[in-house]
Formats: sequence, structure tokens, C-alpha cells
Amino acid sequence: MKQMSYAAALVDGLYEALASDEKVSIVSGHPVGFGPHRALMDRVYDDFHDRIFDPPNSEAAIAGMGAGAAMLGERPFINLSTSIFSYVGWSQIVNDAPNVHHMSDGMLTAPVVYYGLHGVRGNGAAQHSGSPQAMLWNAPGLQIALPSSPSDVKGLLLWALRSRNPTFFLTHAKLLSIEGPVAEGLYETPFGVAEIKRAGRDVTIIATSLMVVVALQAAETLAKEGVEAEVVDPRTLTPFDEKTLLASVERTGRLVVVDECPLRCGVAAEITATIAEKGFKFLKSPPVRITRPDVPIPFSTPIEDELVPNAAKVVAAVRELLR
Amino acid sequence: MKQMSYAAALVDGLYEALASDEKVSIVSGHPVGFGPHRALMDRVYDDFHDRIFDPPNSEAAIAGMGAGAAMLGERPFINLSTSIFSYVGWSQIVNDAPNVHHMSDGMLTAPVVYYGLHGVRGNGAAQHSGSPQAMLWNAPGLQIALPSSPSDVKGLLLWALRSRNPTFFLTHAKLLSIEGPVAEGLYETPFGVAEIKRAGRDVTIIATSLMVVVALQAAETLAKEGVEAEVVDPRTLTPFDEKTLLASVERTGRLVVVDECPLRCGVAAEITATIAEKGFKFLKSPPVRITRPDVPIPFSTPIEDELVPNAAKVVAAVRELLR
Amino acid sequence: MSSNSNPPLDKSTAQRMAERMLVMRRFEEKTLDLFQRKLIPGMYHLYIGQEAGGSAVLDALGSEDSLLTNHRGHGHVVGRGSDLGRSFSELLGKANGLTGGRGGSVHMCDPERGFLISSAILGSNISLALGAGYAIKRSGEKKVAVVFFGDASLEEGITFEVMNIAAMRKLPVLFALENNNLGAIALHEGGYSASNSVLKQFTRIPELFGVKTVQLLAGDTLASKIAGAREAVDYCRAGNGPVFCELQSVHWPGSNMVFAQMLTGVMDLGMAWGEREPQGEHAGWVRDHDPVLRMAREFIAAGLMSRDELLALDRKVCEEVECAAQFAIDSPLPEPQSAYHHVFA
Amino acid sequence: MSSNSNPPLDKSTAQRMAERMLVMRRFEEKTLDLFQRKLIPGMYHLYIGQEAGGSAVLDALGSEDSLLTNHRGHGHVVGRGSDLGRSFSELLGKANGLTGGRGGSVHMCDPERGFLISSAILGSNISLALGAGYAIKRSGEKKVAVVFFGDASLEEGITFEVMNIAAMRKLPVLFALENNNLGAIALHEGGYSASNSVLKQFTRIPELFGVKTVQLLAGDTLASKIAGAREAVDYCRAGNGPVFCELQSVHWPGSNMVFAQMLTGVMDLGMAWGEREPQGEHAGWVRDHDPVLRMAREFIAAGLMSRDELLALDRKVCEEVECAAQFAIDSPLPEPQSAYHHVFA
Ligand SMILES: Cc1ncc(C[n+]2csc(CCOP(=O)(O)OP(=O)(O)O)c2C)c(N)n1
Ligand SMILES: Cc1ncc(C[n+]2csc(CCOP(=O)(O)OP(=O)(O)O)c2C)c(N)n1
Ligand SMILES: [Mg+2]
Ligand SMILES: [Mg+2]
Repeated sequence: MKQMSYAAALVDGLYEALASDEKVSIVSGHPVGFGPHRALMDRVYDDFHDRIFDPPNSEAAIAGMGAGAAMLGERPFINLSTSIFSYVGWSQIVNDAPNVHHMSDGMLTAPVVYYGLHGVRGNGAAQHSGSPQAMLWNAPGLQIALPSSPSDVKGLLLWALRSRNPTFFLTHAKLLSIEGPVAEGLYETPFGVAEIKRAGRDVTIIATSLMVVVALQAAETLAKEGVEAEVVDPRTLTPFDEKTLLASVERTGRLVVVDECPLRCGVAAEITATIAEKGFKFLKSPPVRITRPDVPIPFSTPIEDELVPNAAKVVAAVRELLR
Repeated sequence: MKQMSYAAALVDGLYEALASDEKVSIVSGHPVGFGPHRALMDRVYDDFHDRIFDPPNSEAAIAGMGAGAAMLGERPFINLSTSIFSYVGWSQIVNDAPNVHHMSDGMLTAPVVYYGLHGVRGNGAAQHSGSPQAMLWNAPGLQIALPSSPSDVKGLLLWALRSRNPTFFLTHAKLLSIEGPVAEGLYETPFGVAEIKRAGRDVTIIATSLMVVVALQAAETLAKEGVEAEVVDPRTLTPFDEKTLLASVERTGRLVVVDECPLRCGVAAEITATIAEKGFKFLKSPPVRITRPDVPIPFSTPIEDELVPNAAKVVAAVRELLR
Repeated sequence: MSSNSNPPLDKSTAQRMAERMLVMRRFEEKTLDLFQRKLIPGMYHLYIGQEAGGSAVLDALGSEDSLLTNHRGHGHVVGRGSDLGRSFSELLGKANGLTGGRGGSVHMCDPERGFLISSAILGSNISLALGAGYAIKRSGEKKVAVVFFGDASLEEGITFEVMNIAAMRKLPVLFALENNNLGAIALHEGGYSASNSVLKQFTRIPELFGVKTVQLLAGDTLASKIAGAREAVDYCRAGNGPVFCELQSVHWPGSNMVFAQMLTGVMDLGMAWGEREPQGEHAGWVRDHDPVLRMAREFIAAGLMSRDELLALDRKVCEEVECAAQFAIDSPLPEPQSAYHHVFA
Repeated sequence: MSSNSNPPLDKSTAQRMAERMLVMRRFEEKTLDLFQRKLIPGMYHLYIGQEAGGSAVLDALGSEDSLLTNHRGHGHVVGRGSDLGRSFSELLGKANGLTGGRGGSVHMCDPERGFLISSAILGSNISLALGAGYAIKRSGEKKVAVVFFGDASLEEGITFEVMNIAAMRKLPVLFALENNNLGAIALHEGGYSASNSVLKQFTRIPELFGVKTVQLLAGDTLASKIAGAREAVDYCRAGNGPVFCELQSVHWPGSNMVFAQMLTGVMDLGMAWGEREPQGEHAGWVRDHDPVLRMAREFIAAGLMSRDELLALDRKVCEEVECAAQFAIDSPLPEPQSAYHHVFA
């Protein structure tokens, strides 16, 4: 186990994937952006120069290209950069790639990996702060990964690039610099297996991506008050590990869902609905959602901060719940 | 009140809007399709020929054009025909139009009306059977209408074309032929006001669009068994009339949500989550969702039918709930 | 390709072409019949009138090549050699259809013959073909990815993006434009299928990106079309990059409305040699533009096939089609529970 | 527009142009300074090096016209006359910014001056401008909708769709391409901003759709650029349909990386007349291509402005900019609760 940043682990995963599978190639070679992490990609460019294509700004064509190439056995990693640029290729991403297997009666697969940075990245303003995962979750046939730790980002990526199905893989600009232990070499973190990031008996906090970090911070604060929160990270939305989530709520009896999508039909809606439906009898109090409100994200820091879920909001909600 | 079809009421609303407001114009003039209802549009073409533009197949450009024109005071009705063609203009629809008002600090508005037919229309196969409303509901700043009756489709359309905000207006191919009473002339059905389509004391069934018809059929069957279901239609998702929905569940204590979107992060997820959060204490049993499963819609009738919510499934769910 | 300097066709090519075109036509006539008998649910689009260009391209391909089509793809699939019974079964939504009744008319697919799943979203299939070209190029194999699409796809921006990328990477993609726009009736005239662009000469689009173009004009001889298609495919296969091949046809007036109508009845080969005169509303089209009748005339004039050979071939095809249709009619519908299959691999 | 037969400029035009260009430049130099002092959060893109073409177009517009820009829009907004203090305030995210700190650098907007909200999604703003043109055409007024966009937007398919529709409907849209591609460093060379298309002559795109084109080349005189821009705007305003105006500039090397660097220091007008020699890494660009210095040389040579007049104007502009920046620095941040405002009207 080496300590490394989330960005470095992602790049490591990409490197391992390229080194171990001829069929893997990259379209748009800067998955960790053009900022401080850019140089991490140098060794990938050095060793796999001919397997990276930096394409024109043509997200729709590139999205379709990925699905088409995957139908012929390729394993393209399609970097859409800011994930909301996926909206430009939305039809290909939600209405082509995920339908290939079903429409072809199981004869074809389109295991493309779409990639992008989601979320409120800090002064990105309304158009660059979005999180497409809730919308994507309503597209049957598409796998969705939301790694929250350096170890997960590498392992889930390697799993995605070997899976037989199309995947949308989402990272978060504010996760890129966080550090954690990461195993060397090839390993896979399977999709559909939630992880209990922190055990606790009093309340279950379900969160994904950056919100896992927020939830863990909140849990630290709560622990000082004698409240033990369990933080559960589904890690992937499709497939979705209902069992681990329900088991946690069964133990704690209380549910808080923290999510960075807008409220209505956001990821928290689905998680809350699932638990309400299948874990109703476990719930000792109403489930609580802490999400971005249904407001476009403004540019300026104080009004941006106001809208984003943070540890203080989670702590306050849990306190209220346990009152 | 005249008895007329849903399609005729929609066309009537369009006609009234054009006749009463110079700023209204139509982009793509066949909102009721090219089938049996096509001729309904003849009088609109005859009288407002110069206000209808049948554009190239360029959904992205057209979607942006609608938002841009609306910024200068126009009231464009942008027909995307099959609503999933909106995916081709998704970026403009979810990341341009709805952000205009907020990003401009309230100085501008972009009250464009996007229009399309959603849902499982019968042998449309995977790519033409989608329902974008769940995805759209996660886009703050966008109004969403899902009229389920002839009267509503006309009144809501007239409201949308006078509203100061952008709207996505969704109809359903299987609703076009249903008949109902419709008031003549100009009237508006306000957004954000749910309607109790059938009163009942035993269970609340919340449904939108075609699923309201399905829910009403189920309620008829249940009534014969002595079960009185209340069928509530939110009519618009944004704005969303939580109050009427919660009041109904408070009365009945039980909730079934029927929806044609895929399950995960579908419209039923948000409705269920909202009631679970805010109406937890009213619920005597777990909320139940009846939706399309997370499967692409296949072409052939028996496998399509298998996946679509219908009255029998609703009846079965209610019986199970009341057992 | 209006030059007349093409090498003369050989008999076996003529035989293949005649059979392919007859299969396409008879399949579609039967499809219309089945639809009118309410055996085909949903939407469908007929390939009638476009047989010449499509057949020429298909004839130039090898078994290793990849193909994609769009909503109007029956002709391409049966012309590629897919089982007629399973093709009809697909249109009827039967369990033994090409995709088990999942795709239906607009998503015909036959991977065994290189036919990838087709998108019915305008422009999308072109981007999928770009990916097929990307895969082929990476593999280093000398294959070609062909995508058939209609003129309306040239109104979608993605098509321009694809051409740029294909040209940039020299990908082996053959863009086969089915331009059936000649004589089509536009939406605002009460029709449906006419393209809606200020651009009238479609080859100017690939030219913009330096993509080689080949035109198979409606009036060209089949010999010339075959030569043009071969030139296009060979250029692409040799690794020179993409080619744009315009397959022009005179719009079959029966498909001017959304629901096709055969106002002049099924094709009668006798009309090729004056044994019978076309009657009815579309007689002019049949006389002057029907590509199957034109094929018959051309082959007879060139001594490549005789009337009797053509009639015999047609009878064989008609029987196969009839038999295939009956197979489809007799086939079972899919089990409801199978709806849930194949969401994930 | 490389012909030299343009009418000579009059003094008042020269005065306006000089002031506009100096405002653009001094505003951006100060922006970089504020950013380096960590007063500007988030991303921003400087307009340095593009002042000539942009100013020429802005000078040709009337107060009733509509404008849209893209992510690189500071120059357009301050060149249009928006309040400098409120412009800086916007970049700093202050409550009295042009949009109250909601939009920031990439969504500058000033409806009072016809500036509609700008999309930072490549191609989107072009489609919004199509809508502005649609609205103007419907209103029957003799106005123009101008949209500024970069060369990368020509890689997005929507741009092609928009041109087709604008041409078809003869909409009064002026497509102002900010082609800053000369000398730009591409992504694969470690840079960021170079366009990535097989198409090198961008005017071929509008030509494809029959859209009139006007080129303002980097080397053209300002007089020629002004004449070209007026021709474009007048053509559009007269109802002849859209115009595509290429504003070419030599890439300012300071912006080759994502975060701009001013390796040669702020501009010194003395360099226009040899009083001082440019030093540092970008000296060559400053000497040969800096549009503001070129403007100074041209106006002096033509007797339109003297050195002293230019220096005095520059001092005035610098003071205004300084004062505006201080205003922004001193301005309050928005109230957190105001985040919820203006979701719906
Ligand atoms: C993105 C998108 N927009 C609209 C449609 C609806 N549509 C299906 S076929 C068609 C016309 C196609 O015309 P063309 O490409 O010329 O093909 P043809 O039918 O003439 O073969 C349209 C508009 C679609 N399938 N996808
Ligand atoms: C759809 C979309 N894809 C990618 C981006 C990210 N992006 C922002 S600016 C830019 C480059 C723009 O280059 P150009 O248009 O030439 O403008 P310049 O910066 O040179 O003025 C890119 C790729 C975006 N904003 N929108
Ligand atoms: Mg066509
Ligand atoms: Mg540029």
C-alpha cells in the first residue's frame, strides 16, 4: 500500500489498464484537468502516446464513437472532462450505448467508459457545477461509478474497463487532492458493493463521491457528542447494493442521505425512496435528505457555499433527528 | 364545455395562444404527430402560416434558438416531436434555458416552451419509448408539465405560454385520442396545483400523464371490491404541489406511486421520497412504487406490455398493501 | 460516376446484383402487405426505389466488414444476406426475429454478418460507425465500416463532427448517403421526407473536410454504380481514410406520406420489356425510375441475363420471400418474462 | 479585407477605437493582476491580443443591437461600454457585479447595453444568438444579433446547424469568429487553445451554407478592419441575412497555458514609437503583433492621433481602471441568503 492522491490513483489505474490490455485506449487525455495534477499524465503520454487521441471539441461524435468502437471489442476511455459536457452527447450516452445489449438480443455489448468531473468545483458558476449522475441513473443499461477514495477510484476504474457493460465514471475536482492508501499493480473493486466507510450504531448516513468526505467529517464531530454515525458509500449507483444499505438502516433505525445533485429526482431521492419502500419497518424517524437545493449554482463563494451540503448541515440534521 | 380529444384540445390551446399573443410562434408544426391527428393542425397552418417554422432536423440548434428568442421577449413553442429527441439538445434545454434567469441576476428570462411526446407509445422500441421528465426534474429552473386530460392540456399550455419561465411540456401518444370536456376560449390552468382526479379514503395513488388514466382504471376495479382509492395528479412537477399530495396521504395513510419512467431516480422516486420525508407519520404502511423496471423497452408487444405499468399491476399492489 | 468507361460487368456479378435487388424489392412489397394485414406493429420504412445504390455498395463489401444502417434499413440487412425468415420475424416482433423481437424494424442487427446495432436517432448511427472505424484502424486490419443514412442526417450537427474526426484520423469509414430526395415532398407541402437544408449539393459537406466523395447518380447505369462503389470501398480499405458515397435515387412516390402506399401494385418484370404498361398514380415513376426494372433492362441489353433468367430468379425470390413471411407468421411471440433479459452482459 | 481602398478614418472614430482598445487592454492587465493577488476566484480568460477585431465589430454596432459572447468575453463587455467597476466586481464575485456575482467571468451580461447572458458551453451561445436573430426578424426591426465565439466552437456540430438555419431564414445574425489560432499551441504540444480541425480555412464553413463572409486578417490595418466590420453589420442590418466575420489575431503567447502569464509586463505605449524596446519571452509578439501598439502606430502615421493624445488617453483609462478595480475590491460580497433568488421569475 502506497499513500497517494486520488488524482494519482486514477492515473495509476489508467496506466495499469493500458499496460495490461491492448484494447484500452484514451480519448481526450487529461482526466485530472489542466491544473496542478496535469503532469501526472506525463508517464501515460510517454508510454502510450499512440493510444491517446486528443479529439476536437465534438462531445456528441466522441460519445457515439466510444460506443461504436466498444461494439467491436475496443475498451475506450472517453474523457468528457467537465462531466456536464456529457449533455452535448446525451443522446449517445443515454439512448445509444446502454441500449446496445438489449436491442441486439444480447449479441452485442458496448462497454465504453465515459468519464468526467462532476459537482460544485468552486466558482464554476451554473453551467460548470452540475452532477449528471441522477439523470444517468434513469437510463437503464448504464453503469455508474462515483468513487470517493484513492483506493476506490483505481479499483473501480480497472473493474469498469474490464466490465462488459457501458459505464459512466464520475470523479470530483475537490477529491483530486485527497490522499489515501492505494494498492500497487492490478486490482479490481467490484461494482455493486457498497462500503461502510465508518461503522456506527445511531444513524446511517448514505453518501457518494465528495459527500462521503463530508459525511465522514460530520461523523467525527458527532462522535465527540457521543453520536456514532455509520457512513455508507454505495460506490456505484448501477449496480446498486441495496442490501448493505438496508442492513445498515436496520441496525441504526435512522437515515440521512447526503447528495450534491439538486433535490428533485436527485440521487438522494432514489436512495430515500428505496429505503422507505423496503426498509420502512426499520425506520424510527423520517428519512432526511441533505442536498443542493433546486437552485443553479452561482459563481461567488458565499452564495455558492450557501447551497452546497457540508458537514455542519449534516451534523445539524443528525442532531435534529436524534433530539 | 365541449367534448373533445386531448389532441384537439392541445391544438385548440395552441390556436388560442397564437390568436391572443403576437409573440407566440411555433417551431416544428406537428405536435400531434403525422398520424390520424395530423389534420387537426390544418386550421393553425391556415391562419398562422407565417408563425410556423418547420425547421431542419437540428434539435440542438432549435433548442438554443428557442431560449435565445425568449430572452428577447418571444414566446416560442419548440416542438421536439418524440420527446427523447430532446437528448440531442439536452445541453441547451437543461444547462442554458433554465440558468438564464439566475445567472443574469434576474434581469433576463427565457420563457421558451419545449414540447414533446413521451412514454411507451406502442412498439416504439428502446430508443423511442423514453420519458425525459425524471431527468428534467433534476434541472433547477425548468418548469415541467405532464397534462393527463383534454382540459388540462389546453389550460396548462396556455399557462405555460404566458409564464415567465422556461417549460418542458410533455404529452403522451396514448393520451391523444382520449376524450373529455374542454372549456372554449382562453383559460389557464395554473402550474403547481395538483388535482384530485378521484376522491377516496383508503389509499392515495399519485400518478402523472397516461398513468393517471391507468390509476383511474385501477380505482374503478378496486371500488368494486370496496376499496376507495384517491387518485391525485400533480399535473406539473416543477412547480410541485407537495401540499395537496401530503394532505391526501394524511387522509388515506397509504401511498402508491405509478410512473412510466424507469425505476431508479424516476419521478416516482422523488414523489416517494418527498412523502417519506414529510409525511412519514401519516404512513401506515410502506410506500409502493409501480414503474417501468430498469430495462430498455423492447419492440414486440408481449415483452413491451410486460414492462409497462398497467391497471392490473396497480390493483394487485393496492390489494397487497391492504391485506 | 456518369462516365461510361467502366469495365463491363461479368455474369456472376450481374446474377448477384439481380438477386440482391429482387430480394430487397420483394421483401419490402411483402412487408407492406403484412403491415396492411395488421401483422406488423409500430413504424416501419420501406427501401423501395433505393435498391440500385445500396446493392452496389453491398456488393463491394467483404464478409469481414462492419455495417450500420438507420431507420430505413430492411434493404441493407436483407441485401447483406440476413435470413429472410428471421428478418420478417423481427418486423412481426417474433421470438426468432433477428433480435428476438426486441429491436423491430428500426434496429435491425445481425452481428454474424457484420451488421452492428443500428440507431434510429438521426446522426447517432454515423457516430457509432466512426467508432467502428476507430476500432478497425486500431486493430490494423484492412476492413471497412459502412454506415447508411438518409439526407436528413446531414441536418444534424453530429454528422459534421464525425466527418472532421474521420478525416483527421483517416478512419476507414464509408459514409453511404441514401439521398432519396429527388422528387420527395417536403413537410410544409404535406409530405414528410424531403430534406430541409440550404445545401443542395450534399457532397460539399465531405469536401469541406477533405473527405473523398463518390456519387452514384440516380440516372447512372448499374455498371457505373458498381464501379463507383468498388472504388469507394477499395480506397477506404487501402487505408486512405474515409469516403463519402452519395447513393442518389428518385423518391418512390409511395413513401411520400408517413404510411407507404403501393398505388401501382407490386412490381411486374414484364414492364421492363414492354410486356405490360405501368398503370395507376405512380406509373411515371415505375416507367422511368424503378431501379429494379432499370436493372433488368440494362442486364438484358448488355447480354448479361435473359428475360427468362430474370423471371426464373424472380420466381425463386418470390417463393423464398413468401415462405419466409409464412415462417414469421407461424413463429411464436417472445415470452413476456424474456423482456428482462440482456440489460447487462 | 486586405484591400487598401478603405475610406480614411475620421478623428472621432480613431478616438473611440483607441479608447475602446485601451480599456480592453488595461482592464485585462488589471484582471491578471487581481487574479495573481488571489482576488479573483475560479477560471477566467483574457482578451489580450484580440482587441482590434473585437473593437471594430463593436464600433459598427448600434445601441439597439443584441450581443452574446462566450467564456472569453471581458473585452466584448467592457468594449461595449459596461461599467468597469461593476465588471471587476463581477470577476471578484461581488454583490454589485454586473450579475451580482452570480455569473462571474464566463457569464458576463448587461441587458441594458444589449448584452444577453452568455453561455460558456461551446456552441450554445451561437444557438442562443440564432434565437436572438429569430426574435429580431419576427419583430421586423432593423437590428442585428452579434455573437462572439472562438475557433473551437467550429468543432461543435451545433454551429453547423445554426448556420444552416440562419441562412435558410435569412436571420440577422453576425457570427463573429474570434480566431486567435495563429501561433497557438495545441493540447498535444502541451498547450491548450489551438483549434483541432482538419479545416484550416474557417470561412469555408459559412460559405458552405451560402452565408456571406468577411475576414479581418491579423495583419490588416485598423481602418480596413473597421470598414470590414461596418460592411458586415450593414449587410446584416439591411435584412440580407447572416454574415460570418472572421476576426483573426495572433495568439497572445501569455495565454498559451491555462493560467495566463504576462512575461513581458504590462503594455507600454512608448514601445509603439521606439521609446522603449520590448523585453522578455514574449517580446517578439509585442513588437510585431500587439494590436494596441499597432493601433497607436497606425493612428500616428495617419495623423489621427498624436503621441501625447494617446498617452493622455491611456493615463485616463489607467486611472479609470485602477479606480474601478478599487471599487470592486471595496465592494461587499453577496448575502448568502440571496443565493436562492431568481430561480423563477
Ligand atoms: C434526432 C432525430 N430527430 C428526428 C427523428 C425523426 N425522424 C425519423 S426518420 C426522419 C426523416 C429521415 O429522413 P432521411 O434521413 O432523409 O431518411 P429517409 O427516411 O428519407 O430514408 C425523421 C425526421 C429522429 N429519428 N432522430
Ligand atoms: C461543450 C464544451 N466543451 C468543452 C468546453 C471546455 N472549453 C472551454 S474554452 C475551450 C477552448 C476554447 O477555444 P476557442 O473556442 O478557440 O476559444 P479561445 O479560448 O481560444 O478564445 C474549451 C475546450 C466547453 N466550455 N464546452
Ligand atoms: Mg431522405
Ligand atoms: Mg481560439
